[in-house]
Amino acid sequence: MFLAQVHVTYKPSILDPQAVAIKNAMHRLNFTTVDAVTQGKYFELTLDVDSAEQAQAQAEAICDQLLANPNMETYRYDVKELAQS
Amino acid sequence: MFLAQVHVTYKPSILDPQAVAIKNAMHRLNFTTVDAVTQGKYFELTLDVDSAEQAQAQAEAICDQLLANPNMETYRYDVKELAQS
Amino acid sequence: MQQVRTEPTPEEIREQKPYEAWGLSEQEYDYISQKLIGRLPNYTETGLFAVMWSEHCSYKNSKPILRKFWNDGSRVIQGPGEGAGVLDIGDGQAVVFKAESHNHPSFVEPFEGAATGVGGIIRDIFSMGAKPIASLDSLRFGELTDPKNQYLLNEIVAGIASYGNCIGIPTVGGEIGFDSVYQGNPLVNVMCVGLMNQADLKKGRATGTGNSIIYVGAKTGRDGIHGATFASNEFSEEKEADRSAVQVGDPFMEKLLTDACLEIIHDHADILMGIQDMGAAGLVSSSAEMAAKAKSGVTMNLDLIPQRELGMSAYEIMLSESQERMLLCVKKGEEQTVLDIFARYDLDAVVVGHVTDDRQYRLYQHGELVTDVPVTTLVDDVVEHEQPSQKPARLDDQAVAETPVVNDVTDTLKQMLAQPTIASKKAVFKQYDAQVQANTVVTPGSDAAVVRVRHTKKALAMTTDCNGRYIYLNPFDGGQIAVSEAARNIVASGGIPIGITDCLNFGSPDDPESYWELDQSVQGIARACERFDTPVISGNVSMYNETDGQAIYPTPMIGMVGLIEDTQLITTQDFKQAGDAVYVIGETYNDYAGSEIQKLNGSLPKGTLHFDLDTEAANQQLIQTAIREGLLQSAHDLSEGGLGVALVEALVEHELGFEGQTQLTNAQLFSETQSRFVVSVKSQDREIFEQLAAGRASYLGQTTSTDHISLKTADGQVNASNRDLKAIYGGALTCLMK
Amino acid sequence: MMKFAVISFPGSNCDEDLYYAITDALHEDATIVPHTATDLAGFDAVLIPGGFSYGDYLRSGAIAKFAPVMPAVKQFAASGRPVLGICNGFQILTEAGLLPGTLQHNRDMQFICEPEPLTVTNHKTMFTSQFDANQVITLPIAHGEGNYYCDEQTLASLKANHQIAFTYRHNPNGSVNDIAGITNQAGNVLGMMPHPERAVETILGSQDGLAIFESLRQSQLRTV
Ligand SMILES: Nc1ncnc2c1ncn2[C@@H]1O[C@H](COP(=O)(O)OP(=O)(O)O)[C@@H](O)[C@H]1O
Ligand SMILES: [Mg+2]
Repeated sequence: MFLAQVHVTYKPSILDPQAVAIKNAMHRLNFTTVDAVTQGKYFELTLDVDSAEQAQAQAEAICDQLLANPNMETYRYDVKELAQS
Repeated sequence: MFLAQVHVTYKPSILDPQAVAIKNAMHRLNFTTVDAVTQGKYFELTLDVDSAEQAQAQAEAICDQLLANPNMETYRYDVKELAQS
Repeated sequence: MQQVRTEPTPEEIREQKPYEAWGLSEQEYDYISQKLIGRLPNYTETGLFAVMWSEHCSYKNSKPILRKFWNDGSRVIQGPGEGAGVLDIGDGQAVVFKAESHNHPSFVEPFEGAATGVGGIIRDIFSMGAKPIASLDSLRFGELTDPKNQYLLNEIVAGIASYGNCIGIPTVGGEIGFDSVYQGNPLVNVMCVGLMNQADLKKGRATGTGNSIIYVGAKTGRDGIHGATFASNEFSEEKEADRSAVQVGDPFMEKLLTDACLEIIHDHADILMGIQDMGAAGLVSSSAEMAAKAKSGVTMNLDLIPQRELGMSAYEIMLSESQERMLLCVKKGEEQTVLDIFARYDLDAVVVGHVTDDRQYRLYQHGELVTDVPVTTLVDDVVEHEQPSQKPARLDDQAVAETPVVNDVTDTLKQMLAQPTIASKKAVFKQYDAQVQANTVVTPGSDAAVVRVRHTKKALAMTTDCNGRYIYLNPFDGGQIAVSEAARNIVASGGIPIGITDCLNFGSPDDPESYWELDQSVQGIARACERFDTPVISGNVSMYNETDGQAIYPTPMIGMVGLIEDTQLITTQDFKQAGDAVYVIGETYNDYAGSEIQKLNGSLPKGTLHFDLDTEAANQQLIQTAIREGLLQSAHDLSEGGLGVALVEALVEHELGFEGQTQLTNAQLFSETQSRFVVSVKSQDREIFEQLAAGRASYLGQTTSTDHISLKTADGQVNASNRDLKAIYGGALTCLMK
Repeated sequence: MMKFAVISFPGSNCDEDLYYAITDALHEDATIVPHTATDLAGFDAVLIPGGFSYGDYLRSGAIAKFAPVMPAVKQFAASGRPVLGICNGFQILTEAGLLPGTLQHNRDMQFICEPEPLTVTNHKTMFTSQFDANQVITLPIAHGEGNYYCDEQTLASLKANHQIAFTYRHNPNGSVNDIAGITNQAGNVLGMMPHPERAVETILGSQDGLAIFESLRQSQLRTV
């Protein structure tokens, strides 16, 4: 079993209304030290494969096809083996 | 400047219909090796504070008050100093 | 089979009394063990009794009072007792509706609490065989000056929107009020309306020995365990930490469930013996009630129940309030037909048990019999409590409310329009998809919402109403007024009121004064319902609306449906064009008790209410006749804020002005005398209208094509620009929500 | 009779509304086609309805683009026949790559349901021929993610090719260039956030939407 930890975030060029709203809310709550906010999605996928290479390949394909929208998002992922239970 | 990287995820006992739907979609796409999916939110906060301790304290307070819903979510964060630019 | 966790033995339960924390009294426990089952119940059984005997499931405190409701009437196909009530609307069709409260969950977790409230009431509607066609939401909050209340309002509205919009049922109306008594105990009442062919009517029955019990929908998790008893207990700040009741709604799953269940109901009525949603107290209440109503027994194997978490005990599985689940009773041998349909919708459905003929309720888990009690002991044998009842001292001598001093009437009008209870609720309802299904003729913003019945001439009008300030002053008259105001909204929209549902939001029944208020308002509601021929066909009781011993105003929300026989009769509240004559129907007196102007002046509700059901009926009759004769360009009932506010509400929709004069004083523009309307009539129809009105209408003035609103009173003059008033009325709530 | 396919995904909720707009108001033939269909032969136009396909979980339209029916929709579009995506249908078409750009959360992060005045920016498409140049019409909107985004290059080409069909008069959601609806380069695929199917009868407040379906019918008459 492998665990893929995936982060999907907006490309820097994209204005993300949700991040803007969150930053405004922080300032309203007097967290004025917050200079910038980006937000994205985080996924953990448990993959039933035999090798780290296979896990990498699966994660890459899943991100490409489903988890990220290439028009506006980028992704990164880390793969690690899970201890047998 | 410090960077706080925040992950907010559902508590294990909470039903996450989105994650269920995403997992089903993966299976339909023939990514049948996917055994489990969890999803959450990921934030990067740039904090204009002087020390790692302050950054920690800010991140903690922001998570508590705004980013996570204590009824259903837990959070974790890492703080690191940003290189001067 | 070994039990993973060691549960207390029956003897330990008797000694340690854990059931008391679940809301079951020692007396009830003793009665159950000694009189009903003749032995000590085990842990699972004790849990089932606690939840089934809670007020939320059994109505043990409120039943003696609820019997005073009137639910006859020629249209009633199904009265209270099933998922929802059903009324005949002709052509073999029926309207189905019910309201439900989700007050406590929405306070703990506002977004999900409100969302799952919407989801729950929808299941009640489609489980009867009806397609849900509209929902309405009635909300109460503490004052918006407190950021906590802004947060609750924003989250609750977003939760309602997210569920209703996603599932594709238009949210067409509702109401929102603000008062400090709801601080710490907001009210979230949701009403759903469905439409069906009478032939499709289904009930929650587990009939026919050997027939199968099928579970479908979301997997069962530990969420919401003791939600029902939780709703039956008072709230205290310390207990805020107790959050086991949080459930997450999945409107996507519910949409699939709705469509799949309706398909089975339409196409396979012959093999579907009964269907019921899993609401409060989930699996136990749905299965036990289905068996009780059919006078049969039921046996289920809990190992077959789809479970989301590992190691759930029988107690947890049975009491879970996971959302989006239904229970069906299907003819033996025909299960596959039903399972195949659910599979096509990607829904998990499982045969989990069967109907028996011995009226026992039996549950097996890991090969052991974990529950074995007569069905009746869970459902029918609950001991009712007629609570002591006492008139509150505050009502002993009520003086007439003082007449407010209004020097600058224009200024006072502007202040009134900016009150959040009065201001336009557009900031809220524009977040709701009000038009999906493409049948909404009158969207939120007029008196009642109107949804046409496609392929017929008919339409349905619907509204929710209640003024807790009035009920607080006089629950009997206040109850009559709540029904009358709802009826006024229906009538002003061109409809005939045909029935109501209700959510009775009250304080603790253990408090004799609260109990008296409940009793009185139910009697007031019943009296008015009988007069308007609007039977009470469904409803919901929410007691224990108290925070740290402080009760809300008694707030029996009335949800009313009206039938519009021809869409041509549909009428809205806004004045249509310049040059129309404007009349007020009904007399205006000095009625300031419980009024908004009294509140504006910083006073708690004070004084005596005046209400006359005959006048109400006569004025409504006049509106109905005038609409049928085609005489009214618009009709709007007068409610909070009186004539001054109603006049502005009729003007702001279009760019119109007004020029008029009245004998009333400045203060009387804000009097809340009941049974009144403001209507507009084309100038050529004035004479015939005045004849028809026979003294019930007084001429107020006429609409103009300017932006200027001018109304001379006995002691002053309203002088304002429509644009300004519109900005105040339209913008106030948006400002307060930020 | 002209035959319209209305594609129904799990979670679509305007499929019936579209069906009735075609059958009751336009008086043409419509069929609700399930997401599992793989063949759209025999249809003259494909309509992709609003709603929340697959709950709109992950991103709106992100899961629907993989539905079994989508290859047939792509083929249908490639053959030059008309495909109209409304609201969630628009989101699905962008996710599926049949239209450029993306629909983001509304600027104010709230769902908005209200009648919205629009300008018909291009009245020479097969969807808009019954309108006048720059005609102002009113259609209801009802969406939480209708904020159209594309990069500058894409915007420039949308403009150059006259692919912008409708623009908002008072931009409600933050869309780039006030865009409410666009076509593909070939002009046979239209995606729009406003709901024409909710504006096909006077009793529902407006008939402006009917002209879009009427335009489709006219274009069909011309091609036979
Ligand atoms: N929570 C809400 N949801 C939807 N519509 C609402 C809500 N609150 C108010 N409205 C709408 O705003 C209009 C005015 O409401 P209200 O002042 O309560 O009317 P009335 O006094 O005539 O009963 C109505 O059309 C009502 O349906
Ligand atoms: Mg009204």
